[in-house]
Amino acid sequence: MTITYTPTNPVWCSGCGHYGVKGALERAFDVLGIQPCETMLLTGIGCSGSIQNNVNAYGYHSMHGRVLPTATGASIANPDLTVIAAGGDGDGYAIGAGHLVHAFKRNANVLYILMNNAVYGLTKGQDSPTSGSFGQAIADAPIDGIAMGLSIPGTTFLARGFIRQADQLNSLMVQALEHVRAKKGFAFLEVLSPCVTYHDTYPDWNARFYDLDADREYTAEDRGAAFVKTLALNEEGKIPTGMIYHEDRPCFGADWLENDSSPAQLSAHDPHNHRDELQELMGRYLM
Amino acid sequence: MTITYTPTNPVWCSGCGHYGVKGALERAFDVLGIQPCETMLLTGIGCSGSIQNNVNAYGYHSMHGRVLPTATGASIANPDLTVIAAGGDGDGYAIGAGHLVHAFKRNANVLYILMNNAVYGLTKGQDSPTSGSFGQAIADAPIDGIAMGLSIPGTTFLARGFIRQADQLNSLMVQALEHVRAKKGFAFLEVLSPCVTYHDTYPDWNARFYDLDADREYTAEDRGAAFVKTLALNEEGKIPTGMIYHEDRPCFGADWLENDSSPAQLSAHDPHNHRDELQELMGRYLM
Amino acid sequence: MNVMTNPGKFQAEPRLCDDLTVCVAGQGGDGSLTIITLLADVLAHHGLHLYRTSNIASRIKGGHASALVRGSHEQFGGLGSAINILVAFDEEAIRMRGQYLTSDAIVIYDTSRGPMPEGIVPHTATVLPVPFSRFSVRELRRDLFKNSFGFGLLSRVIGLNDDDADDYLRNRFKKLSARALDGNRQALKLGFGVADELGLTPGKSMLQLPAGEKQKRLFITGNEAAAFGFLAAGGRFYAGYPITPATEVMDWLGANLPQFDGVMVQAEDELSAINMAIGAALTGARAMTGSSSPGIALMGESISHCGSAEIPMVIVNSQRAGPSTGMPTKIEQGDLGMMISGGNGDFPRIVLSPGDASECFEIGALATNLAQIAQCPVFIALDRALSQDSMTVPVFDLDSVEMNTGKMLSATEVAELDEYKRYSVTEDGISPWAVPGTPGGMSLVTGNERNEWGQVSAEPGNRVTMMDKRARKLGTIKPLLPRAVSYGDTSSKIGIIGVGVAAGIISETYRLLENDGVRLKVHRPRVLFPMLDETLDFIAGCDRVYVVEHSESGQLERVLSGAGANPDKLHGIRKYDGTPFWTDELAELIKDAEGAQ
Amino acid sequence: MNVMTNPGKFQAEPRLCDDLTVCVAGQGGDGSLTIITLLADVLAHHGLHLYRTSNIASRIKGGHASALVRGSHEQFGGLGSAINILVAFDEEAIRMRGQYLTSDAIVIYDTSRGPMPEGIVPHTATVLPVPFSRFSVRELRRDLFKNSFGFGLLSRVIGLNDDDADDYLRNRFKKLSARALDGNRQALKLGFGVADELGLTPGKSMLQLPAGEKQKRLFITGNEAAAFGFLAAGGRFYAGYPITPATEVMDWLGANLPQFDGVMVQAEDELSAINMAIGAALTGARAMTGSSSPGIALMGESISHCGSAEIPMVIVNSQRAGPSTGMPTKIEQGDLGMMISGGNGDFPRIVLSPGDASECFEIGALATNLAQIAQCPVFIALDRALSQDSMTVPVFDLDSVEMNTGKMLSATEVAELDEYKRYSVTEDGISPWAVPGTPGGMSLVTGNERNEWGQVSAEPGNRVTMMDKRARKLGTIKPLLPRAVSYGDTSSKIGIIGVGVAAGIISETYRLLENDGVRLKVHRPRVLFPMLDETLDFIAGCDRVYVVEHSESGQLERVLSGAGANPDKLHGIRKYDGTPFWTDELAELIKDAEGAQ
Ligand SMILES: Cc1ncc(C[n+]2csc(CCOP(=O)(O)OP(=O)(O)O)c2C)c(N)n1
Ligand SMILES: Cc1ncc(C[n+]2csc(CCOP(=O)(O)OP(=O)(O)O)c2C)c(N)n1
Ligand code: SF4
Ligand code: SF4
Ligand SMILES: [Mg+2]
Ligand SMILES: [Mg+2]
Repeated sequence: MTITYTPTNPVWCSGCGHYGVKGALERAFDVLGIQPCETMLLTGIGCSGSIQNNVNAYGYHSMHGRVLPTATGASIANPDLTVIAAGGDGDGYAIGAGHLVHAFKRNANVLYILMNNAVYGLTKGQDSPTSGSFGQAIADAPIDGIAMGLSIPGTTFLARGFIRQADQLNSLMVQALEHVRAKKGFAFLEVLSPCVTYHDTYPDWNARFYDLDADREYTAEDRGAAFVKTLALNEEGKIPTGMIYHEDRPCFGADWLENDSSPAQLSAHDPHNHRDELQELMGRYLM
Repeated sequence: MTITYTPTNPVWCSGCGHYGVKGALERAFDVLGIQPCETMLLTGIGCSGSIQNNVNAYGYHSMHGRVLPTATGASIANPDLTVIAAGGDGDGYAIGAGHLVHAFKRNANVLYILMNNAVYGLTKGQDSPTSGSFGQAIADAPIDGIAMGLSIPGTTFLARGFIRQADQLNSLMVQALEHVRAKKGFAFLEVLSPCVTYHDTYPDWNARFYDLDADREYTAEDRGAAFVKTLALNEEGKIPTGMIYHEDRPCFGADWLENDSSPAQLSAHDPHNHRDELQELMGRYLM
Repeated sequence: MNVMTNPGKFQAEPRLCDDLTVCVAGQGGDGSLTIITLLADVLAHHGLHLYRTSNIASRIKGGHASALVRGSHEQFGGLGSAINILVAFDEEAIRMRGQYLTSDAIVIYDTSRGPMPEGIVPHTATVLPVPFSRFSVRELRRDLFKNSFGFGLLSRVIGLNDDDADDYLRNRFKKLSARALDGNRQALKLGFGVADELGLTPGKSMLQLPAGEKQKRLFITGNEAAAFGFLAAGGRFYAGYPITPATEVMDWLGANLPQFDGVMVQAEDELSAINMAIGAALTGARAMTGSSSPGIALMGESISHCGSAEIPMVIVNSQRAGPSTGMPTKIEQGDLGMMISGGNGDFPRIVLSPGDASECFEIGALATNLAQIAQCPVFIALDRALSQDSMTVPVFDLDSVEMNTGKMLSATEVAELDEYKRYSVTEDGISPWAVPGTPGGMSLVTGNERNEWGQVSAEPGNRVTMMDKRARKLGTIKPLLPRAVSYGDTSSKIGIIGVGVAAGIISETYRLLENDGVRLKVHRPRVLFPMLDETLDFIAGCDRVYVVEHSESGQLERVLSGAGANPDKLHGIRKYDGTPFWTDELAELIKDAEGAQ
Repeated sequence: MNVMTNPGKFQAEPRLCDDLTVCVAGQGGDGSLTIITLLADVLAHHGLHLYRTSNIASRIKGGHASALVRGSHEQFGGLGSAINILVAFDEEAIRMRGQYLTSDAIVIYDTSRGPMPEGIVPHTATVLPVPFSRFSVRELRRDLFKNSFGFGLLSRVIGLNDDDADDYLRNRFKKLSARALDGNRQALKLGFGVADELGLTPGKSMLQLPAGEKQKRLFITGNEAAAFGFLAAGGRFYAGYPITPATEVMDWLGANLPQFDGVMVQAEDELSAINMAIGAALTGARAMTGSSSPGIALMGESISHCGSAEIPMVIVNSQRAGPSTGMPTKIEQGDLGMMISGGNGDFPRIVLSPGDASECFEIGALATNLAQIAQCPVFIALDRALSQDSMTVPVFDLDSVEMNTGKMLSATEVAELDEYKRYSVTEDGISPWAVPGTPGGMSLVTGNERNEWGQVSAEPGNRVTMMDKRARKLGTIKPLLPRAVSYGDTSSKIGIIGVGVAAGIISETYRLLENDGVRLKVHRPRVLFPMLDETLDFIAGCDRVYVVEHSESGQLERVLSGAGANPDKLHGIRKYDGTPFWTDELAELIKDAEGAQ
């Protein structure tokens, strides 16, 4: 057997929420029997952005805020991969906000785990776009990525987990992975993952999360209702967790993925197979 | 009288929707008696991004996608100015999407006119984030900036005008300007402004706009209802116009704006007035 | 000035014309390009090489617009020094272009709005005044028909027979509706009629085209050729964002990649574009992105990342005039410094610089290979002219294009190894790599400093090892880099250096100078970074070297001296008004500089 | 190696110590900085100059972390060549730092987890083994108390009397809870107790501090000093985004601007940050942004825009080791090329390079003025050490700071003009400007090429006029730029050039070399662009010049030769392992190079 890189232990502070994300991801791999070598875990920069070092998969460490375009490109270029992007709330909601909007819109086949701790962990404690209290109507009110996702017609999977609700988180992680493995597109999973060192939100979030999965009246299939419910819960100071919205639609590029005359992996192309088409194309420029 | 720059005639194609935006803006200046020298009109890059050449105000031409941060900086640095940002749908919803999210969130005192023609005009006709039909649930569904605005708790003013509905547009423009002049924060006005040359949406939009202002049952004060109404209209193939959401809240920086011990304009500061404070500050480093 | 009203004038023998530059100028929307395209067909059929360019003001509609075509017996990569025929639809056309006419030029002027302005066109030129616009509107109810009208007249000027002219027209307009085609054909006849009145009856032309036969050549722009090279070398993923004058690369690949089962994605911005391409490249796909100057500036951090994380990436920069938004439709070579020194930190990169459409193709293909061989960013430095001007070039040699994926490992190769480390330290600086999906090839790829396994490390010893390893790549790939094009009088101690749009201009200017007794040698590097020894040797072997470039600050000159050339030998010949050098203008500048020696 | 168990050892006279470097090392979170801060207080009270640095692995928690302080009779801008006292909390501390000890070093080793590793510390060093951690936990129930414990022992080593030590401790910890303070004081006593056991009874120290008195000096980092300079010169708007090692500039201005009625905004990214600053600058506010290398790379397009549109902008770049994310907490000077050549197109810019905290202050203030005077981007090039290390410097001369807004026009001044054009062509290249709000000063500001009124124009003649106008600025402001610091043996033909963190290191190395008979002259430019003649003259006056820099590719060297210096004279002395040169290391490298001559 070829000796390759083996995952290392996390460098996170003890008590960091990010351990919970790692655990849930690994359990979901187990449950679904996903092979490490078919899995690509791409991350942004942040404490969150070191999870790829600790999980058995092909790992990639992007720049701050750019992980979604990269994951999109990878998933298009090799649809056989299970492509997972992960990053922090600074990474995804601040510097990466524009890409998130377009990832929602594009519905490319990527699972995106946003590890929200309402703080910039790695740079030691500055406010992030989710700092402040959720849903409070102050001038600089926090961003709710899921509400944002609801507002963009392209979205197909929006869920929120909390590290303290391990079972729910495990289940959401599995569902999200199933979504992308069924080529249904962009699965957005925000995980409340407190930073014990710079902004310990455990007590606050413990008191405020609201399990929508347990709410019998709630179905995660009505975009408008999901939005109104989110607002109502926020008003009460609550943070919804669980499956918030879900829709069945083919992912970005589904049209050409169905065309199986050619290898799905772009890297598997040999240009010499296309000699005649090239000749034909050149012919158009003959003068 | 000092001879200064006088506005030139637009370089737009005849029939371009952008003429309508210019007209509405000038009329609103008239109605409110706004002085050109107190007004700063900042734009992005695009056909839309030349409107500042044609309107009597201090004009600034930003880079593609960056007009909102610039306008934010200007409005903070000199709260006495009426700061107006304008740009296209490519400018605001594609390359500038991240800044738009944060402009919503921040609620800085800026009027932002997004001239939506569902195409990249200046670069000759590529798809923009609003290309495709509004509200149609396709894989790469168009972005609805107002729905996005609703999803971000910070927003205070969201409206949509249509160049063919001149009276409504005029009225929205006046309201938007009043919003910022009353220091209530970010006023977002999307204007449907067709590009006759590369994507003539006049016929389509003529048939599809829906005047919410005329809808007696609609109040623009309920975020959830606004969202649900937008979705419902989209489902019917309709595009809502009029005042869509409105909230009264102080703008970003209102706290320090109330402190009138000092000139509001940052440029008016003379550091020599602060000699003692500097000395005191330096004292903290004495060893 | 001879204003032609007297038909007797055309009794003289027509001049043979095997180097002809025609300009059609008016307002944007006047359709100047139509006549030029028709003319290009005609010239090509007479066996001439072509060069076509257009000049469009940065305005949406209106503003001065002109199109030019040159047909020449020899292949020149540029316009030359002057215009032989000007079709001017308005006064501004005369003001903008009149000064560039040859002394024996022919000017066809649209008098619909009054007589031609005085004192601009050389007094020895022949002027044919015709109220195109007025006639077109009056006779055919559409101003745009003035183009076919003009082509009719022009056909007679250059001695084309009427039926052939009609054939060219029908061929070009075959996709038009029958009605539109009909209108254009009527306009053509209108042109013949006016020619008759001017005495340019069939068989009585002013000029005569050579008898050469049409050659099998491509007529293509640099943007298209570079994209073609990428495709031919197995390029399968492109992500971009619209921007002048780079959009055609995106459009071309958007139109053509799907047939090759490749993918083009129009991203939300340039940051997304390059990072999508990074994602694709990580999977082993041959990926490219591109933009023009401001968009490339945005990509700086990501380019540095490719250098650090060792990710193959081809980046086409269709440079335009800066700084900032600058002049989007104008020529400049103002990003050399940025391409070579932009991005944070020290990292290996390659900057290639083609000089014509053939080289765009070859370098497009080479860059695609080099990126995977060296696992680093590879720039293709174009400029507005090279990007958008069309020229005839020999048919591309598709068979010469190889696909070299460098040290990419298959699953079998991975299995044969004792250990696999993504960033293994090798003598040549390049580490074998397995792409995601390869069993057993697990690895970490990161833009942080890392050890051989890809684990983040800031340990000083490791750091030096890794920096050295990456730096070694440049030495490794040097033998694969394209050599400079050198010619001229090797015994001369006076050299010229120039790249991109200047390549063709210099090759022609060089001969003008030679005719005037100024003997020089020319060196045209096709690699700007890493600078090859041949270029430094060339400079070392000269007493002085003229560095011809479109940059105010002399970026190429700074690149050369920064690479170790003796700055005292370098003499900048710079133009930065947004337009390319005319050959005679450049010749004069060099003669003046030589005179001052 | 002498492991001190025999109290008799300390009968010898204590050594006088007026240049003492102490290192405390352990795992991140061990609180190494605490002891160093206490020590800094002690050393300062004895009249010594201070330099403090810390070295933290790029890990969140844990990983090797060390803090160092040097107290010296003379002011050195760096650490020097070796460590005199090492407090090591674990094995790794010995492995990482042991090699840098002086031969007569004192090592205090925490034996809680076993004996000190053999063979690393010089055998002539004195080792004091103490089970800090074990004692602290046993006696005081908290591991962190080991710091005060260590300080107790250290106080005896350097001959501080016990009451004074207690005073320092109470002073530093005055904000702690009574209980925590108490714990620390007990730990201190524990330290005294151990010292007693080792024979370091009161009055029997190993070292002795000089009798000097505390001077009025500032102890400040470059980041803080640069921000202070900006504030003092009327800087009132800062927008930034967190990034190591630049965050302190943002934090400092966030904490302090409000009292001066200024505003700091934490933006959503660096693109927003610089553009917010542009918005503020357009209104006439004195605005700054800053970041570290990758963030500055992102700003490239916007920086070019400031150059084009003529917008005043101060940009602090706290450089870190690249490329890409690189090593965020490590030293490199790898962005010189990017600062000088990054961004698209040719535009005027200024790159200033301070060498210590005083200069950070002065250059911070100067840059703030220069930006408005020249209406262009002005970089302040820092590096990790200059940014984050604290040093003692003379009290800032606040009265020397002027506020010069250049050609900004008041409403009255505008009214007195016949015409006002934002981009009027002037001899000095700088156009008077009126900010929005000024009656009658209406204008257009744009990043496109434009005419004097600010109207977009691509007309060739206008283009040249405008490029020339902007380029002239650099000549205009040259007299305002800070001159180089030069010293050494002017008769020598051997020179050294270095900037930033290398400034202090060279000033000390220079003397080491002089003592060894190698006579040199030193030139430290404080402007990297536009390069001043003095620097080229300096090089011209040398036979060879050692270019000392923290860059693998030799960016400073390339900048010098690109500016016209003879490349053959330049000899690179480069370190790129993320750590600064030690003075003796640098001296050896130069001696070796001289030997090879
Ligand atoms: C372009 C750029 N800007 C800034 C940084 C510095 N930086 C590193 S991580 C980070 C934010 C970390 O916060 P978050 O994304 O919430 O992740 P967390 O550490 O909280 O998991 C920042 C600003 C960077 N690496 N690159
Ligand atoms: C960084 C950068 N990327 C791309 C461009 C090219 N560009 C100019 S305008 C434009 C988009 C125009 O579309 P839109 O914003 O919708 O404005 P419109 O012309 O339709 O009014 C683009 C892509 C640019 N100027 N800068
Ligand atoms: S700093 Fe916060 S986010 Fe980072 S590892 Fe520690 S607890 Fe987790
Ligand atoms: S191209 Fe379209 S958007 Fe631009 S001016 Fe013409 S009609 Fe308007
Ligand atoms: Mg976070
Ligand atoms: Mg548009």
